[in-house]
Amino acid sequence: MLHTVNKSPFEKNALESCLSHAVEGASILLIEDGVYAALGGTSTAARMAEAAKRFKVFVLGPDLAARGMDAGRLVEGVGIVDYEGFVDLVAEHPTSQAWL
Amino acid sequence: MLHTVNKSPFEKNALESCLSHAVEGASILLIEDGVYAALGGTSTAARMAEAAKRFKVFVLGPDLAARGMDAGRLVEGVGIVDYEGFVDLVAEHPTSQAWL
Amino acid sequence: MKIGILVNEGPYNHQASDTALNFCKAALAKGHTIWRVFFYYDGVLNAAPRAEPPTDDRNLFKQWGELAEKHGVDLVVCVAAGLRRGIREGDTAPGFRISGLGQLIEAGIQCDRLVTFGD
Amino acid sequence: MKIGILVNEGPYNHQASDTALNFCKAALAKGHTIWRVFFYYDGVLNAAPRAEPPTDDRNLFKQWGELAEKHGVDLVVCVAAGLRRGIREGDTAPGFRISGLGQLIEAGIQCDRLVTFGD
Amino acid sequence: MDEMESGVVKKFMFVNRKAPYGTIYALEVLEMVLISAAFDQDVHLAFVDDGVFQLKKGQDTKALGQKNFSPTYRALDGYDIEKLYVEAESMAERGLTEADLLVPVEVLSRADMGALMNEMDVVLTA
Amino acid sequence: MDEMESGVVKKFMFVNRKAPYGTIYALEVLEMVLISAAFDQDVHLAFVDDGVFQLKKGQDTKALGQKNFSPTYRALDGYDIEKLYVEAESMAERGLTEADLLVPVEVLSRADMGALMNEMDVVLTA
Repeated sequence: MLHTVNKSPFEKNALESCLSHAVEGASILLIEDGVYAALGGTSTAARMAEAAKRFKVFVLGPDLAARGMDAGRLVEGVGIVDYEGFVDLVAEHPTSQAWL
Repeated sequence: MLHTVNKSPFEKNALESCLSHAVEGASILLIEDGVYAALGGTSTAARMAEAAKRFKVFVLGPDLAARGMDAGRLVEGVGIVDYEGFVDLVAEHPTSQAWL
Repeated sequence: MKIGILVNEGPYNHQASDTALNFCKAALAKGHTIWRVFFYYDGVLNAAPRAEPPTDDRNLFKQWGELAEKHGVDLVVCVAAGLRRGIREGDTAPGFRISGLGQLIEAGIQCDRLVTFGD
Repeated sequence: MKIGILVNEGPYNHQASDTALNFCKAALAKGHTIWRVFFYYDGVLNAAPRAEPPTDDRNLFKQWGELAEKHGVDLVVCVAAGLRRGIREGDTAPGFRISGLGQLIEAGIQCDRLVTFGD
Repeated sequence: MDEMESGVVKKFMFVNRKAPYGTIYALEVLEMVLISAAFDQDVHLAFVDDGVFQLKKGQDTKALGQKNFSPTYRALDGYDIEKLYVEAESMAERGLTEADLLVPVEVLSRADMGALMNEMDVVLTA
Repeated sequence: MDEMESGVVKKFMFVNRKAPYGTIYALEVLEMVLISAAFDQDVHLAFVDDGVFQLKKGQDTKALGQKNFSPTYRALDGYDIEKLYVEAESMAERGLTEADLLVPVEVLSRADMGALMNEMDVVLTA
């Protein structure tokens, strides 16, 4: 399963709900305002660092760049993909689920 | 100041942000999905019970009824108003601030 | 009391438009003046001229129009936000007019209260 | 691979429409088929026919139309959700057509993947 | 509505995570669900997070001026849509019990709900 | 835009609580703020919660296809809009420091931000 999360973890419960439902080994792609969850040094970073051990976590690079965040700030274990990588993730997983 | 909050406390940070910015003695009106914060027996009820001691807290009755909740379920100290009561609250306070 | 209203969201998808309407009706019933309702962000979609909601549901477009017709409420749609979303001068639901954001700031200055409904 | 897309929000107010467009372009560039894009909830507003976004910003309506024109992508607007919001048969931006919700379920059945973009 | 005659039967899940009335998602998801009944698919409805509030008994929208669409949940079994799953933890956090719900459902733990989601072919959320 | 000549000067505050690009609020609030400059009011901008992300340096929207509107914040003082307040706790929770911001601001504690909000005549939020 590929889960997409597009909400800031500081504003909404979408990421938390995703993390508590996703099955071990699932892939999670953070897009739009969801990319803030990938940043280190925040009040949610420890939660994401722990999640990155149980899930394959990715962040959409163009959304990260738009928000002025660079790769050096990411929590360890989070990978960066572009829109083509997003398409590949969709193709690799039989089902996608959006946490809105 | 009259603060209005229209978001579920389980979904968004609007109520929490309101409570941490409002000045002692301020009025807070819970409307739309914000009314869920007024319910007792929930994971957020203790936070609201404590808030009801520092602020004047109201809930919009029509929104409560629409969602199938009755007055008996409310946290102690929360008052119910209808749309006319909402208007009175706006008239009584020089400024309104919406937490969206 | 002179009350100004800001509506930030379109009809149906969010409750903001319903709540604003119910608030306006109650305020008018209590003898207050709704000096202006300003529609911004997706709020401009309340002025969509060709909507046809299911007959067993409320018609929010018509309810706004009635507020303008019966109570002379000034319904102002932001021109820039409207153009972005397909709501244009001369092509709105009855009762609405198009103007600039200055009309919102003016409402903030002129009204005793300004109340925001959004998402 | 045959990919279906569901767009839940209107243009500009939320990023859903932008992200869906960028995803579709990337999928087409990689040789996948975008079998259908279904517009539901406020997503129907992507088909607004009279919008005129600022000239220094992107035109999402036009970008959807180009996807239909250049790549034959089937852009389907839900009739019921559209009527609620003023988007009607015969009066949409170029490239869109109006049909029923069954077209979304059909996309779910026929496509190898269904990807949702919303708020 | 055309019935599909392809013979393909997929596991569809409609995931409800939002409260009713504050936004239209609950209502328009229901319209989706009703249409899906014509396609002979294996349809599942999940109620998690604030979605559990959709099933609260006693909704009365008269003072709001909105339509009360909650009776539709009771009509779903007439469309052979019978797989309704509600999450136990979501109910507990919101002070609800099964006695608060207007329709019979299967209550699942969060872990079981996650496992069920993972079995689906098509997941639709709003 | 007509300038108001009523002589009334009110304390206006535009409260930014949302991140940029995911929604349009940050951009359209800025359009409001620019117009307000013509009315000779006492204009305040507050950045709290995810609103602090609006001021992050180095925004680059090329790959998104959206317009990067962040330079407008730097242009505000040309409109005599100089009262920009950013909340310390909101920045800290999000791992930001003043060095991350693209424009000079006054940093306030959450308590001071609440007190400032309480002094306003008109508060506009999105």
